[in-house]
Amino acid sequence: MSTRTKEILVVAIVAALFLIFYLRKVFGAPPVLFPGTVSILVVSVIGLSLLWILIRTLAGRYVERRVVFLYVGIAVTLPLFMTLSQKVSVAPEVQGVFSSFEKLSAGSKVLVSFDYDPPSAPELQPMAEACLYYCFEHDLKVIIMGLWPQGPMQANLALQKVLNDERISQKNLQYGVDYVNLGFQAGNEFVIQRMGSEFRSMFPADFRGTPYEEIPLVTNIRNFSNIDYSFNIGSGYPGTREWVQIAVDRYGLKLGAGNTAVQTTEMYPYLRAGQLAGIVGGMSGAAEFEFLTKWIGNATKFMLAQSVAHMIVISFVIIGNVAFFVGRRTRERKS
Amino acid sequence: MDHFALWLAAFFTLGIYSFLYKDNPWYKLCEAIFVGISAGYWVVTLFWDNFHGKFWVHKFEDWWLWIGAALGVLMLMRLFPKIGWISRWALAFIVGATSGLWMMNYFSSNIMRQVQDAVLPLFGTGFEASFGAILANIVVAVGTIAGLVYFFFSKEHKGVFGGTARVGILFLMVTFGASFGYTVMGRMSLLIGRIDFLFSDWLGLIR
Amino acid sequence: MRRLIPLAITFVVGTVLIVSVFTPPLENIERTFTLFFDIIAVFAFFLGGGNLLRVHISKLRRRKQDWGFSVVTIVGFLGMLMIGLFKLGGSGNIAAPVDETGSLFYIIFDAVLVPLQSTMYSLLAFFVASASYRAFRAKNREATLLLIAAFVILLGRTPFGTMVSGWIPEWLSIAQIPNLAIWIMNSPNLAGQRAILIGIGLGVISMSLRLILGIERSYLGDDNA
Amino acid sequence: MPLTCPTASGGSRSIRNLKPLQFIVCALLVVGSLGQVNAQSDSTILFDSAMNALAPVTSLLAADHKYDNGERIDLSWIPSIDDQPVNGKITGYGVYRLTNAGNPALIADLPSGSSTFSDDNVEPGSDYSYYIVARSAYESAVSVRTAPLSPQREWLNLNRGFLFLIAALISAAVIYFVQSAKRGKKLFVRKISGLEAIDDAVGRATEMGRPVLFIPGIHDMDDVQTLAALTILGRVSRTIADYDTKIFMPVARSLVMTAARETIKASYQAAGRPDAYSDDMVSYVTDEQFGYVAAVDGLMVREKPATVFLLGSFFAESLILAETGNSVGAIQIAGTARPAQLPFFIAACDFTLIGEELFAASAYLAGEPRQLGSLKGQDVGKAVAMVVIVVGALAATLGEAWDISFMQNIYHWLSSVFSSN
Repeated sequence: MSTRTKEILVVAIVAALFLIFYLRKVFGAPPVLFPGTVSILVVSVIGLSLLWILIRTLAGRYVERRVVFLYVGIAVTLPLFMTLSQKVSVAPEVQGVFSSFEKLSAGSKVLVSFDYDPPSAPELQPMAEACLYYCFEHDLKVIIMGLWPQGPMQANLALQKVLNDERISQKNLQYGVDYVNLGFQAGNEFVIQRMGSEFRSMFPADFRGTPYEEIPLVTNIRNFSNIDYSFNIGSGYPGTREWVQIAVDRYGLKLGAGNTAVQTTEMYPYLRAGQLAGIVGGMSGAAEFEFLTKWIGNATKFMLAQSVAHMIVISFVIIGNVAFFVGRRTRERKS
Repeated sequence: MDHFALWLAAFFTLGIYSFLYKDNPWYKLCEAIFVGISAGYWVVTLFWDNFHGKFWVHKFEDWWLWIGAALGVLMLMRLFPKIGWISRWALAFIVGATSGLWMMNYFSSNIMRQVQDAVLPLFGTGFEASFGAILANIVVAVGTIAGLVYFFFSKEHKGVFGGTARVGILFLMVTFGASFGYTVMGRMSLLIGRIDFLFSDWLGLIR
Repeated sequence: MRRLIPLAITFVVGTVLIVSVFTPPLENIERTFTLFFDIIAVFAFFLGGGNLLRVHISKLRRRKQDWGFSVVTIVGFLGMLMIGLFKLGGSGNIAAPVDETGSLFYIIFDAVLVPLQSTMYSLLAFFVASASYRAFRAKNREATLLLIAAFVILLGRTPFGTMVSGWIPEWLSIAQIPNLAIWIMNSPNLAGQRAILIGIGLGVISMSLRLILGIERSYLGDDNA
Repeated sequence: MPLTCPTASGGSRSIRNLKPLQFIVCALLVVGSLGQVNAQSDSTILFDSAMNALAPVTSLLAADHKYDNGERIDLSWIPSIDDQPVNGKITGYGVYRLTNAGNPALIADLPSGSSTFSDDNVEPGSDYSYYIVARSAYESAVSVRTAPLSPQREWLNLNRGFLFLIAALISAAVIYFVQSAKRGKKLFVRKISGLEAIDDAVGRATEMGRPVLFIPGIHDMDDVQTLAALTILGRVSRTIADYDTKIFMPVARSLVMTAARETIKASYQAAGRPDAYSDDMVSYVTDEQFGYVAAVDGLMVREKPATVFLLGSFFAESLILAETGNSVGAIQIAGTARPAQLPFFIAACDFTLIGEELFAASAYLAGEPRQLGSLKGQDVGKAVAMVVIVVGALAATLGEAWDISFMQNIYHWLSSVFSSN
């Protein structure tokens, strides 16, 4: 069989599989989950095959980059099907965010700012969902806003998911009474600044166009002094830094932050200085937060994928170095 | 999402990933669509935002905007080979504006600001800094100086000077290695997002 | 003469912008010039878009290899252009922004461009892995440092880093990999970044001066053209 | 109203005519009176806030914002003594303005605790006076009104004096060395390996009969890095014209396309081969970042360039392009001034111009004395930066750790000089 025929065959088989899977979904079949033993088996197979690559490399047969691609793909895909329960040890900064939530009594008002867009969603969306779930479950009132244009849309996606959860849907929460989405407002840190004196000046209406004073939840909210706690989910500018510098430092808002992994280190100084109640950082932080809020969502699911992918990269760095030293030895022997 | 949009998105996603194996017609099709539609998208956006929003709307109250438009027309003169040289005036304007603007911006943000941040007491005020902090301060100071020495163009990298320059390269290498390692995790989560789309939103295989 | 006028324009415009930093009455000129630039860029698009069409039409006419894909590009480009310029398939309100939610322009952006963009972006995950595999090798002293720094940071960001270095006693906690990773980010990394930034600043000053003073004029073409 | 402040109204009325010294005296008075306020308030506050009407703000000062285009007036005041962090009565302040003695208009609402405001909606030539209304839940208290003041336009921003001096020093160094090189002074410039490799890289493409690919980043002409890339293109395309190699240059901006064509054409003319030039060498693809990347990646695997230049402003696409280029076996010479992307080029390319080297490249390649002179001028800038960092860090360390006031002065002076921007 020529390579071309083989390729066409593979594409055809994969396409057929996808079609079957899709029909399966359309007819309402449940998702697939590997049982624990299968998961362990899969991880061991991946590990052993890496070992095999290492041995091949020691023997002087190097892998090409498409093999690396394949491994990255596998490392990210297969863990999504797994149920390996990783031991969750909650970091103190995540606990800090959660403890502040725990201290709130029913009816407290929580401001959640969505300052990110879809590229950061894999890391941040789980935090948003867990936060909303916890608030709704404990009868906290949620006020949503965004300093990024696509933030409030991400909020709506999260709301949709959380509100459809059976634990929440039975509560029959009312828009405008139990939660509200004020939408996006351009102006970066100046929005926060103006909110310090008057929310309404920045959000004359919510994202649906309902005037501020007609929304029961917020009619009595004038500025930050009426907010009991705030959670900022941000991936850059404007984001956590601006919230800390203006809302926390000047107006005394109590703030917790959810950030991407890349951004987290920049925020630690604020945590140490006590300006932040805590930080939920990256996928691992999100997984810990999900564990605390008992909302087992995407971060817990994605966490394993990210760790495995990371380990794959580390393994290939090691294999690459082995390849280099083996290559040098053979070159030296030749000369 | 309805079926069509899901399949469309999946078609594009898999088409782009197929490039990792090798170039193929599927990828070429995705590429052709991507280029055509995105170029159209940008013309439209530029037209409404820049031409309409910044020029046409204000064309009467801000007369000087016509200078910009005139320069734009000069640019179009390239279409006529005889007087094509006149488009260089517009080019000259852009080059002058860019260099004048960025010269001072880079000067204050890259030089003044960085030098200001580098001038720090190594031991803290009244020796209050911890051993770790002192070590860190010294490393930062030495690294900055050595890095700058590496960039010297007009002196040969020999002797003590050359040694310092080599230390500078080492610092730069640590910088690059660290920044690279730092971004790996974020890049992985981008891929996880796409894979999750394929297997969860599209195929419904995972929760 | 053909050469002198452009050089004079560059000189005057550049100088005015530098002076404006120190002269409050001129401080708006930066914004004005940026506006000019945006307007010129729109005109230039006739050249760019025209070129895109020309390239693909000529491929089509000569029936060059893969000319079918050129048809797709042309159709996509012109289609998007029509939809956007005439606001086809929108709410019918001509004053509405072109990308209002629900308009055809927005739907195409959402259904075609967004998946393409994010998939292309996510290719980075694969390339980060293949580049690490190939580049992080202890070939010499510099490459070894690159490797060590990258490796420590990589390990420091996984639970594995805590596991392998957890035995290190508290008084040497700096040597624990997660702490070491943070230290590298905050110290040697900061030094390197700072040296690079200062260098860039000086490089820009020197190049801008060369351009403004007309020492560098390669972009202006030849005298006899 | 138990409190009076000596400068409350008198100071503000004549503020425009104050000489600097008087201004300082006035400011000291204000500060002094603040102390008095506190001293008195300790004993009177309970009485006052419980029994009396709301206290207005005091010491309201309006002053022209220094060194601007006459577009701003700064207000400052001492908050009402009823404005307390705990159990304060003040809910906020309203700032009112009278333009040319017209009717008062509310121009800002400020939260309790504020003590400054900048009005940047004023014009030179008009007179403005202000007063502030302190509000509680039930009542309000009006402050004294400031004397009419019109904002001044200054022609020089003296706040940026040091910025000017240091910029002038470095520019002068560059120009001095350019001039001295022009007069024939020999200048040494060290080797930059990425640039030494250009001739070989282009030669290799010629030998293999494969094209050269030049990517000038994805930004427009309003980014200096793009300009740097084009100046390098000027030299590279000269070599290409001499060797008669094929060059491909897909770009993401129309303006860059125009400028690049101009540049390459000039090189071909200079090489004496104007008819070998064609506009097809440079083509516009799309402005969209990843659409451009998709097209360039495709081009790389199809045309298999022997040499790839990645010079200019790059973002996330840096590694995608560099890895694809590497996979087709091209020699890659990269350079950018975006620190975040440098690691990826270092990892995936054969040669990388790091930051400053990108901007120095065209001068280095030109080899012309005047251009090389400018590089020497840059080094003076580096030397200045190094000296300041060393002296400053020493002075700061000696001053702060051993408490030597002379050193502390040097440290603070240097900090203030370099913060003028």
